[in-house]
Amino acid sequence: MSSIAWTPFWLSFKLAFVTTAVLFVLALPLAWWLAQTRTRLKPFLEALVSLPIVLPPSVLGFYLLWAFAPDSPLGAFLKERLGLELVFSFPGLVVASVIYSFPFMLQPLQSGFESLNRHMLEAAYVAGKTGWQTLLFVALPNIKPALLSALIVTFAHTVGEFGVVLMVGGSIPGETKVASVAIYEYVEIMDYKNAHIYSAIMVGISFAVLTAVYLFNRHHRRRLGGA
Amino acid sequence: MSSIAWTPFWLSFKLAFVTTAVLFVLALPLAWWLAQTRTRLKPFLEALVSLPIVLPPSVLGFYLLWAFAPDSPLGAFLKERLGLELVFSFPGLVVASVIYSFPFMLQPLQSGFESLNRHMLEAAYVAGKTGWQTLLFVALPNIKPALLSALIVTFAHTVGEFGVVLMVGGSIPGETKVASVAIYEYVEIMDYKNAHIYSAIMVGISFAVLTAVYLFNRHHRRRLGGA
Amino acid sequence: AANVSYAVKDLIQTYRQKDPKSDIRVIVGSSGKLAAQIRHGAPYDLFLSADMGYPLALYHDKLGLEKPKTYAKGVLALLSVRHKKLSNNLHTLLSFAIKKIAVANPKTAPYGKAAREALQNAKIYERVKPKLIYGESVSQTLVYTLRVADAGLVAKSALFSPKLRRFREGKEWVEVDSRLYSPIEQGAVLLKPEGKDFYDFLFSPAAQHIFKAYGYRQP
Amino acid sequence: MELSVNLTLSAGSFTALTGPSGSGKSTLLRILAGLESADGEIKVSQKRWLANNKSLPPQQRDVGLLFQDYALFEHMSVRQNLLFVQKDPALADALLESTGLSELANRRPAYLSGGQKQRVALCRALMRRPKLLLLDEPLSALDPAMRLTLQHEILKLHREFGTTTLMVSHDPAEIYRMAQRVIRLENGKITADGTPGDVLLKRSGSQKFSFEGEVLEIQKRDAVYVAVVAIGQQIVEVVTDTRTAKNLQIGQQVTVATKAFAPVIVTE
Amino acid sequence: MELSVNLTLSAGSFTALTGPSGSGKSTLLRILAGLESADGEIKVSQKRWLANNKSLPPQQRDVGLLFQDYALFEHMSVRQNLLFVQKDPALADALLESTGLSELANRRPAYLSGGQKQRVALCRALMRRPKLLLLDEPLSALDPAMRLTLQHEILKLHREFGTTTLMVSHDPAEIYRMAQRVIRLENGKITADGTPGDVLLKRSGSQKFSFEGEVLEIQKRDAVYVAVVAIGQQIVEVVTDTRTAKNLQIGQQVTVATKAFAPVIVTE
Ligand SMILES: Nc1ncnc2c1ncn2[C@@H]1O[C@H](COP(=O)(O)OP(=O)(O)OP(=O)(O)O)[C@@H](O)[C@H]1O
Ligand SMILES: Nc1ncnc2c1ncn2[C@@H]1O[C@H](COP(=O)(O)OP(=O)(O)OP(=O)(O)O)[C@@H](O)[C@H]1O
Ligand SMILES: [Mg+2]
Ligand SMILES: [Mg+2]
Repeated sequence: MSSIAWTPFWLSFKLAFVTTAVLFVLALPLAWWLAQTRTRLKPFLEALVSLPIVLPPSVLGFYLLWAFAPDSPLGAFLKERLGLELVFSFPGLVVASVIYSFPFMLQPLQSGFESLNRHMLEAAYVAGKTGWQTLLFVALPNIKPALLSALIVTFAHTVGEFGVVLMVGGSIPGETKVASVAIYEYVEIMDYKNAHIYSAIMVGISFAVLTAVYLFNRHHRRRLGGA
Repeated sequence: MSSIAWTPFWLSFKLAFVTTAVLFVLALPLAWWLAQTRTRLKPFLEALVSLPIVLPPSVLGFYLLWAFAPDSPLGAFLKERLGLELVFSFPGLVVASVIYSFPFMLQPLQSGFESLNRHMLEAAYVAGKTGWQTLLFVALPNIKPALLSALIVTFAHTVGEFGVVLMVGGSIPGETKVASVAIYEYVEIMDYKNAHIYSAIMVGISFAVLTAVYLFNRHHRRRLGGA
Repeated sequence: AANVSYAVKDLIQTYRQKDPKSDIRVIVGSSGKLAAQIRHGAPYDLFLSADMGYPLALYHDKLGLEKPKTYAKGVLALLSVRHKKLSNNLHTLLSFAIKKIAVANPKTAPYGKAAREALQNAKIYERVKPKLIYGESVSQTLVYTLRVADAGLVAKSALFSPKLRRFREGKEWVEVDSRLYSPIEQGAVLLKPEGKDFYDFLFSPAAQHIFKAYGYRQP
Repeated sequence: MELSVNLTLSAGSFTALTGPSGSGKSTLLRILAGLESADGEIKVSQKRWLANNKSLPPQQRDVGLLFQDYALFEHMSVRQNLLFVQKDPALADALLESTGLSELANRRPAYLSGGQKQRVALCRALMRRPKLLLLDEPLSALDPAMRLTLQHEILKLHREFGTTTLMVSHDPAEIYRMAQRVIRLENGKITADGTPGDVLLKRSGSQKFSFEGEVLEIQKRDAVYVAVVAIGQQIVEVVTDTRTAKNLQIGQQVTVATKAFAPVIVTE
Repeated sequence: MELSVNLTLSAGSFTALTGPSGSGKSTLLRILAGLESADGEIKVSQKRWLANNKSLPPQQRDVGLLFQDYALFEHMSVRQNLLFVQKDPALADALLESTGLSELANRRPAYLSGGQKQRVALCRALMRRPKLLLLDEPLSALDPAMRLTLQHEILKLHREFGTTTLMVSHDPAEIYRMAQRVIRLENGKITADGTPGDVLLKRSGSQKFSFEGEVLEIQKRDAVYVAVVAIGQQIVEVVTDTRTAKNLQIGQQVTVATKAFAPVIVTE
């Protein structure tokens, strides 16, 4: 057995962390808006934002690859205007993961916002707070269970995902070869011993991270004397 | 182009439907219990139930195959005692999907239950209702946004998943070859035209199903004069 | 192609002795996925496929620098870890004791196509068809063969991987009669000039010796 | 704060619970309903509801509880809220009728006014014809007329169901009217326990007819001064002489009395 | 039901809003705060808050609103609830002090009693020193003593801040004590509008000192009968002759009056 390469794990958790952070920033305003809007288009929009997960990950990855490729209009635009190359690069993984995991972040936040006590939000408006202030300082802290669930599912799912990531990222060591891809490859070449070791490490770290988050949350809730 | 085979779609939606139903029944009591328990083990349990999604699907599938194989203790037990064979069969797909999608059903339900008004539940207890009655007739109808999100994410995710399904099911036409596997194969053999067609159908049907659910929900909410 | 990944390890070691400064990275994956990536600008120098189809398609799309060449010929093997009375005769597969037979997916994997052809030419395809279960790749087919199927038609090269070396020819596995299927020509196509050295090395006697040791036939 | 209460309620009695905000009234009710854990013992007609840390679950206690914050079932209509407690449409309709909610029977709680919600909560607490009825400020959000009507209604049902009732209220007249017994809770301890007469009635020496009141206003009318005094929820005018008027201040607590003759009751 | 109101409040005035449950009081307050859409016009010191379906958002209206159901920020401590509205620790502490909440400043709303929550909501509504203060039954969950204290407190701050106040209340004495003007809303329409004296005071003909009351109890003591009568929140005993006593029934509405002589005020 060769010694364990830690880079894939580092990459996995970096990817999961960045994806979760980016998704949070993107999904938050949309979830807030969807929870409050009265537009007739709402059911269609809601269905639309759930779609990224009905395609098999590698097929979605295939379409993303196609869209991001330097010879596609989008890819060309990104490359020329922003200097961004999204295929076979870490930023590309982030973008792909963000697209794929979007519903996992959006849905819990939206349903959390939808079940908030409306008078509490109104109290913030009456106190002169803008929509943004109300969102950040009143709505968000009051949907903590939903927020936690959104963050954790997104994080865990990004750690585990490999279909999209493998397609768009191409398993480049140190750049896009995340742990899930590494494990997949060990299974593919039937190096089961390493597959077991890497899987165990992956599950172990994830368990530790998740437990830490839940413990912190519990502790924090206690300290504040919350419900 | 050959004419379109509809069986994979039928299988996909059957699988998604059965998985969602089974998961709902399994996750509901656990979510309810987790939302209310005061055990110190809670953070560990919560982390534990999130784990099925941190392993790459095909790797999870690999381990499930291992566990379900007829010569493994579990597989032997299932076969001899219950006459169940879980590899290369539709029931096996269901079991695999259930394990993999568990957190997607559990998390929203749990966070929904956690943010319920406790006095409302107490009112049901005082009215003589058992925990089950309270769960079904008071708690559940009052977390409708979370419930909807749980059902939809689970359903959509099962439609799209193929890593676990491919490993455990083995792509047997009419039995375990679901649409996501079919699309994956078209991409593999570079039959992009069919891949596009099947993807479009998949996305189309899913969009229709999801929109219908959201529209029904909206309509239903209106009719009841709900919030 | 995933099936060459075992041999590739040895190939690189040998190549390194020749050129110690070289830094070769291997990316394993199904041919279809890799081909799609190459089409969209994957930074790969060299593509080793399990058949000629993918390399040729890439070459026709002006992605290859030269016409693809066959670096090795794959061999189909019949493996059974439970049912140990095998003969070169595929008719063993008709035995009642064999309930499930793992093969690679004929649509996506060259070894699957070869397996089907062999069964057809042995005139037993229609009879064993209900027993067939399809793996999506070499390794998945092997996993099926090892765990849940009673027999499997797999890539011989995989049986030389560390994990499977313990299985012996004639005992757990036999070669399938090569006349029953058309040759599995595994093609390589050069994508970038940087891969030229290693590409040439593939066809050197040293490399061919390694391929042979992994059960491949000379092109 | 520690809640420490030793209390026996006789079966079928109507007891009022009063006391300052935060003194533990709601908590006491919640303990009786089995919603809050406590040390000690609760015994109801020979049956132990609480003893040695063993607590009978709320489901088996046969209580009706009106929560101070109503806690209505949000997804059910008003009528469904009642029927969920007990499938007794006749009783539900009768209760809705007598609380003036018949027209709102199909509305959901989110679309009700505060007082309407409170009335629904009252009806719901009564649906089970409970052995023990616990009402936490059941009428506080209602106008005086509705309040009076419902006081009668509650008393009627209390008798009809033969229930033992414990009601939190801040209104002395309401307590006098309804309860046979008042308990005042302060800082978790009982500081007064007796008939409403004993606990609430102010007997000011020999004066037969006198009230505590507060001066709201002093007006000069022609030659005399008129003091407007608030006595409970009533406002009265009292003619007063200049010297007294000069000494009065707005907001001052005063006693209004008739000295020489007894007051009379005039029925309409 | 249609809410149709035409109303001018003068700057700095204190107006009470009363009327039966469900008559539209809370809705009117919510419209004024900009939380409910409405047709028509609202003009506040030359500024249009509502006109031609254009509505100034609540944020820009400078109002303080005490919600009937409190609507506290659940994740913040009592003190944070106040400071979130306005970073003014001095005012927050003063308000908490005068409402008796200082000790609870670091608790979260879920751990407060009903009356404590109501007081927090009151403090929060005052934090912005608003131009328009809207109080929806601000004292309904409080005991009489606390109620009285806070009535004074509210009045004091009303003057100090120079705010225009509109308060929903069901308590006539409270209204008289606090408001210069009362508006009675019934079924969405104004049915009475005037000074508390005009709207609430009962002047019964020539009788100088008379109350509406309800007979609670008739006791025989020695040779006389004593009627216990509830007058508002006060309970009094009236000695009565046998003939009158025989005709009285429990629950009967009666007028209690002194015929011959005027009542006098006795200050302690
Ligand atoms: N969930 C809780 N956890 C901890 N303390 C609480 C909780 N609820 C109430 N308290 C505190 O316990 C004390 C008693 O509260 P309780 O609700 O019984 O008062 P109350 O007499 O009903 O008052 P009110 O008339 O204001 O409703 C109060 O000081 C309150 O702050
Ligand atoms: N969100 C709502 N949607 C529709 N109707 C409502 C809504 N809220 C209240 N109503 C109805 O509007 C009418 C006026 O309600 P409002 O809350 O203004 O009454 P209120 O005068 O404040 O009564 P209360 O004294 O009981 O609080 C009531 O009949 C009520 O049922
Ligand atoms: Mg209380
Ligand atoms: Mg109201």
